[in-house]
Amino acid sequence: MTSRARLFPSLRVLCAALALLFAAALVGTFPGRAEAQDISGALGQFTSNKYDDTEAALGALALSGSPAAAGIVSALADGRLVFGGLPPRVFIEGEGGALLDPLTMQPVADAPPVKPVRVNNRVRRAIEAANGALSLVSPDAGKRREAALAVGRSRDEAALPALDAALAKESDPQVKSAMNLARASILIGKEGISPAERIAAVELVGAEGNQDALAILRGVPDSAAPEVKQAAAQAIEGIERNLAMWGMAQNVWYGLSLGSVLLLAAIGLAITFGVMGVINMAHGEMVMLGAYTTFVVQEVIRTSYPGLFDASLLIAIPLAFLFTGLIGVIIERTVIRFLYGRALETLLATWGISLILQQAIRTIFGPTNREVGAPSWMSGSFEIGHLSITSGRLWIIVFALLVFFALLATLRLTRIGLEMRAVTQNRRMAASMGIRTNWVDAMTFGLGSGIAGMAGVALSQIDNVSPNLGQSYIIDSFLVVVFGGVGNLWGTLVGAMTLGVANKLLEPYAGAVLGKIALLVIVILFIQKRPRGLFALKGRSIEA
Amino acid sequence: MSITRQPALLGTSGIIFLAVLFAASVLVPVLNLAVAPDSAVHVPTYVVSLLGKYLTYALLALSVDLIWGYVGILSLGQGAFFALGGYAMGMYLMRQIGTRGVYGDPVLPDFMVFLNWKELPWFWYGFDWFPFAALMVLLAPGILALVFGWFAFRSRVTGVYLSIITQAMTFALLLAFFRNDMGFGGNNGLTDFKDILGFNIQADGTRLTLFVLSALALGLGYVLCRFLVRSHFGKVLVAIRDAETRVRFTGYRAENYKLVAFVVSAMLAGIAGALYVPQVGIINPSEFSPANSIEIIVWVAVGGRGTLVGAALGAVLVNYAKTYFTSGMLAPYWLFMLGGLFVAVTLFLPKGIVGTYYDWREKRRRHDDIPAAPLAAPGPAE
Amino acid sequence: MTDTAMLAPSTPSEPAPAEKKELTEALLYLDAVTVTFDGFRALNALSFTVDPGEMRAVIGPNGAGKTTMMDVITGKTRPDRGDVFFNGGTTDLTKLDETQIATLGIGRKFQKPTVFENHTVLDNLRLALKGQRRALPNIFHRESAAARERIDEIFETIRLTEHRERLGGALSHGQKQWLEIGMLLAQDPKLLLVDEPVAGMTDAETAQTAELLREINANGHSVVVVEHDMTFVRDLGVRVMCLHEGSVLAEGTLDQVSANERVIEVYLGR
Amino acid sequence: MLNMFTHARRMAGRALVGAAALALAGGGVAGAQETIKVGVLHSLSGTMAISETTLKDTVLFMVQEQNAAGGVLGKKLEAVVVDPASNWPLFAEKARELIEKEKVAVVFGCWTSVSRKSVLPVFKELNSILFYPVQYEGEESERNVFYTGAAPNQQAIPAVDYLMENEDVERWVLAGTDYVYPRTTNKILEAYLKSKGVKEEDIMINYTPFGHSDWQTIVADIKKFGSAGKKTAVVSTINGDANVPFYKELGNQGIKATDIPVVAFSVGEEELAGIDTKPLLGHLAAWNYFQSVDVPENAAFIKKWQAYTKNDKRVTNDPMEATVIGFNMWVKAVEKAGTTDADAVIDALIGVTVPNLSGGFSAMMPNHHITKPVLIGEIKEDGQFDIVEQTPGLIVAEEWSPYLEGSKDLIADWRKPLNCGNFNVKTGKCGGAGQ
Repeated sequence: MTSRARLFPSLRVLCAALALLFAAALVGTFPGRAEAQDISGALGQFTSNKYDDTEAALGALALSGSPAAAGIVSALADGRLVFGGLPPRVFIEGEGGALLDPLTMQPVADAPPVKPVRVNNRVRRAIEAANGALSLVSPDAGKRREAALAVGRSRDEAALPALDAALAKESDPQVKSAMNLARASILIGKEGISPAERIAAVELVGAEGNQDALAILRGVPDSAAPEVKQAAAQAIEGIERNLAMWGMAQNVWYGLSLGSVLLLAAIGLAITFGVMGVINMAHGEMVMLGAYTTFVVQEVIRTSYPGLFDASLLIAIPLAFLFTGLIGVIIERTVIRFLYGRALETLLATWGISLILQQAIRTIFGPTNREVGAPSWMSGSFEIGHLSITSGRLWIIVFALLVFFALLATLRLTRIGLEMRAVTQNRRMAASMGIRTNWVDAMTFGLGSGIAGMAGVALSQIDNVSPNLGQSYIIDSFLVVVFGGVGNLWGTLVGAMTLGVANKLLEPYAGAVLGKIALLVIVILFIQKRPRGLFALKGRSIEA
Repeated sequence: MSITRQPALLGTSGIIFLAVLFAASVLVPVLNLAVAPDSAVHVPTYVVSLLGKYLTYALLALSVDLIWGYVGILSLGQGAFFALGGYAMGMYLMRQIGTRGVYGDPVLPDFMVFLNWKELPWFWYGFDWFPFAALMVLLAPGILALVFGWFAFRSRVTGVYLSIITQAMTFALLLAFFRNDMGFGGNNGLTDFKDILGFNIQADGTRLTLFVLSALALGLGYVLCRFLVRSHFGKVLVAIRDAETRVRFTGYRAENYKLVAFVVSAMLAGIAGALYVPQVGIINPSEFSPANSIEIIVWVAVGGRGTLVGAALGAVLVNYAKTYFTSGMLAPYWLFMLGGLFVAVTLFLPKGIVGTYYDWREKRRRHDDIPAAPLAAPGPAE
Repeated sequence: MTDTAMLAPSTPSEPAPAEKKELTEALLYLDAVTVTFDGFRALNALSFTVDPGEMRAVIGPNGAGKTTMMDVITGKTRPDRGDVFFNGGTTDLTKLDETQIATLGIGRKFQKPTVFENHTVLDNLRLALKGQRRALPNIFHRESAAARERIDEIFETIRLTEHRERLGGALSHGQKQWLEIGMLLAQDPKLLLVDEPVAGMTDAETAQTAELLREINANGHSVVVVEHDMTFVRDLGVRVMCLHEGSVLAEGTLDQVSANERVIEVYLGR
Repeated sequence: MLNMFTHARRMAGRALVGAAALALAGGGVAGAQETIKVGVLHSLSGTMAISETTLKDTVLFMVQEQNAAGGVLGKKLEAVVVDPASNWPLFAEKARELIEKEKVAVVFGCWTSVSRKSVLPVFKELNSILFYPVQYEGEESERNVFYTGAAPNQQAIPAVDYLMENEDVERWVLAGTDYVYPRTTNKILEAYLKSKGVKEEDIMINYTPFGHSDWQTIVADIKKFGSAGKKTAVVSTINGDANVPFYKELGNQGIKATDIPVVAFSVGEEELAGIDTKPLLGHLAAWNYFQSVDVPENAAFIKKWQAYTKNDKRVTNDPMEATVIGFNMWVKAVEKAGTTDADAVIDALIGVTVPNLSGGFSAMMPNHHITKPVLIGEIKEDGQFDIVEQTPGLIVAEEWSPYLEGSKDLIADWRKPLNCGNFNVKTGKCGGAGQ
């Protein structure tokens, strides 16, 4: 018990609030309607701007039941609770920085210079708790449910009566079940209740089957009856077995997500290297340029059109494609085109280009990382079963596949695609058929670079945007393309996904580093078996 | 190409090369020791160790040229062999520290002490004995090359595929050596060496000796490579480079020839590494980084692939440029120059400095002759 | 290292009694050889034999499988089905690789002349000359007087004596063809497979080449020549075999074959 | 960036001469001595440029300030900048060049431990002075090196104490990049936590390679580890480049500071400038200085710094402060010694006290480390830190950690008579275990 109280310091607040709610519930009235107590004392405590006092003040507020409480708490939460003047007073910062009286919410005259009440993690938790307490009776079902869950996590017996009271009043089934669960979570650890009651609780919690449930079930006191312990043990075992399976699925998901990153990084290379045979060491820098394009776009948006921020990536994608594509065309026209048929020499030239591009970016944007924000629709995560899926990763997978199939379609269905394949298969023939091979070469290289640029937009979401960004992907990209089989897009897809999943399945056992090493060795050995990669192009052997 | 044309074991360029080496290994010590420090021709010690470093790089470049220039194997993992040789030497030097480490442990190197290692890992045994370490300098890279090459060449992995897996190899080693659990000092690598064969490693005398040894090693390495490429064996190598299938149909086991060349090259790289470490005073996993290996290729390309002398020349030139440009206010721009150099060379001097010079000489010697086909190695298309 | 291994004849799968005599006499024996590339049948149950000392011309339209046939014999391509035996059935070629087959005594000249472009003509022959093939010994290999004589002979035969110091890459197309044939001779094989030796040659050169091949054949080498040039084939005056869609369409003297209805239809044209 | 060049241009001429003097025939002595040369040995390219470039700018800034104030011993200072390009052997080479050829009186440089280890022998051999401005693993005290960054006990341990007291943390994840600093720090912390009664199973240690970018599995593991019912915190010694993806993954998987706080030792204002900090609200960092320190000295410094860099967004950070302190200490010691001669200055440096930027004073101790306050900060939306805790007094560095087997008996004291960097109090001998 004591240990748990130390665990959740903010609970002092929560309990206080709940106890009060309970009292209120008994007399059938709600604090809102109760006589608002004087909260000036609490307000005074805020002005000392010490975390302990702030927390205490929060407690007092929650207890006070004053209608102003909720407003003040939320103001504190988002840093609009300020203090200043002599003697120091507390205000709420309203729209346009106008100082409002926390009680009346009326603008105050002669506003003194103020600074916000400081908040640290502990206070933040207290705020959450207070909000939770205040919202167990909130009219909003969602809020009530949240509160119930918070109470459940806290597993504090002091909350029981209030919880029961709330349960009695609750109509919404969802919220009810949440509250029941919370109640069970508390009962499990409670001293002196009948084994039957406890077992029921154990089963209720066990049914949840997630990590939290495990934590709660492990909290069965040693004093509990053997049959209870056994029931708990069974429940725990079941959950762990279940979670283990989900864990495997989770790893596969991680693998796919890593694979999609590899795919994005490699797919541009599958064109410049796979199709054109240019050992394009500057490929990574194309990705990097794409990422910086995203940065620039976001900068412009931040400064000029803040409203568009969520669309920033969508805007960045085509721009990145065009920009890096253009760079690609320039490189092809000025350097690569003189090197066709000297594949290994393209390696040297492009390596030089990559150095130049890196240093150029370093000179323009500085050597430090640049901030690329995540639009709201890409942040956060959700659960499918016990599979937690982060939306950012999900979008990247989707994007990778979109790019892949778009590229496939371009090569298969469009005229330029046809010409590209024609040129790469038989340059002279293509030329004699009136295809402007120079133009096609430039376009192909541009396409490959452009795709790399789009990849950069996506990678800017999960990695550094720094001049070194490209370097960290170039080796993996080549491995993927070679592993999949040069000149075969499907090979690149399968290769990327295989390597990604394999890596993630190895990681839990071998650890990040050894896993990676093992994977490299596997690829090396695989190339021995199939010197032309997964999807090698067979055919009547031609003279080397 | 001169390779098939030079009648003597050493062509004129070879003789000049060795002469320059010899002159350097005599003059530098004299100018360092015998000449007053304030004199204009005095060679300060830091220049000596600088030159020594260049020479080991030159030997490394030589080893690359042997397999790239003459067999068409573009190894993007040559740095790995260099580093292995370096680590073998580094381990010897670590063991020589003895109780002079900061913890004064007679056996364990410092990094093991503060990571609470209790006893020496088995693979460190014997390295306190120089002959064993010297043997390892050859064997560690040699055996890796043997195993790797045996697999790769037997299953006919060629061209860019080979390049990529050699890169994967060195990358894997990079990751492995970064791990502190490996027992090679992790990222900090091996450093704070005290003495080698009883000589203080920081004494000018030792530095000069190491410098001269590097020069000697480079000279011998050059003669060895010359001898190899001019032998019947070497002619088969070039034949493999130009028409491997033809060679097989002529009854040669191309893979064995490649393997021998690969192993020899790896050992040369190992020796270079072993000479490099005591002169720069540190060996760390970043020597394994793929970027390093690519840079070696560039040295060779700059100097002239398939000319041996060119490789050495390129190594010295590029690294001198690096030293030069990384000082003073040019520092922020040196990457531009380095990168620009690579592009320029591939575009305008595809055969490198020496290669271009040979062509020019050829043209003057034989008007009736069309210049030899470019040394294009097999690309992914084949 | 494997040289010793390759000389040991691998036991052939026991052939049917009916064929036995033919098999044991034949220098080269192909039976029901089939090769397919992603569905396309390059060789379709191809069967024929070449006797010791025989010279055989092979004609046929493009894609008839001529080159694939050579790939199979020289171990470049493994057949999906069928037997390929050498030396009177003592050696199963499908179990060996190019190098082993070459050392057995089967030399091949490619359709596109492939000589070592960065070696002198002389070195090209030196490399091809029958003798030490192992890597390490060749580091210290010295050329014997006998070898030098043999090379001079070959130079005479292929009429390139005055070009010996030039780079292989510097030769004309026709000269390359001859150099390659010369390299075959230097290997001193039992069987020469010659793919389109006179492509891109003047009539004079063509005649000389025919002469050259007959000479080679006269010295006891079996030869299989693939060629489109009918006059050349006529000059050779040997048994002719016409391939079509991966199997033998007709076989006999040139007159017999060129009289064959199907041959005219698919190949010669009316 | 650009201003850096404009500044550098002032010394372009000499730098070129210097560079040319390297021309191998030349060898040679650098010219007149009416200036005192100050070496700057920070990577301007390669992977470490990301962190080190700022420190180069800082030294150039300090030199300018000092010259404006009349230089040292009546002579102007002259900065000599070289680029070791994040290449460790090159560090040693460049150090040698600075000392032997450029004849610099002192060198400010290095960031990574390996670069310091690489140049150590050079400084010892040529008996020159290096000021090393970055927090590091300790376990070292050299006569020629002055460590103005934090030793583990000046950063890690106070941070852990804070989490124990204020966040009631009972369960610990020690996550780090696999190199010597995290390894050592985590060893020390592990020993420390156990000494505080934390159980084995409540400590999870995890190492990742440099520039590790896929954190999905590890962050998920941390999440799982943290859901065992006890309050959990992550102590991060993850190295610069890998931090951004790490924090981004934390944000994606919705781990808030109120659930599992992360306290980092290598994430400062510079690093945060590259991250979208909204999801990081409340995560912590422990340093000896934050830009948000609210004292006039700091305000004045930031003002001048931003004016110098012509960029009013340009942040300051802890290694910068360390560089500034080191620079001022060197100046003071030179004036005290009346010469730039290495031996005199080395002796003079011990005991020198200069104001730090957090309103106090830092003193150079006999172990060549300095006294520092320890500050704990929580990340704010604006990428700055909200200082939630500051140690009342200054903390003296434990260069030899009492929590490590090998070093618990060692002390360093560079004053006479001891004059030893690894004196063993057990054996009473200098030189570690000294058999």
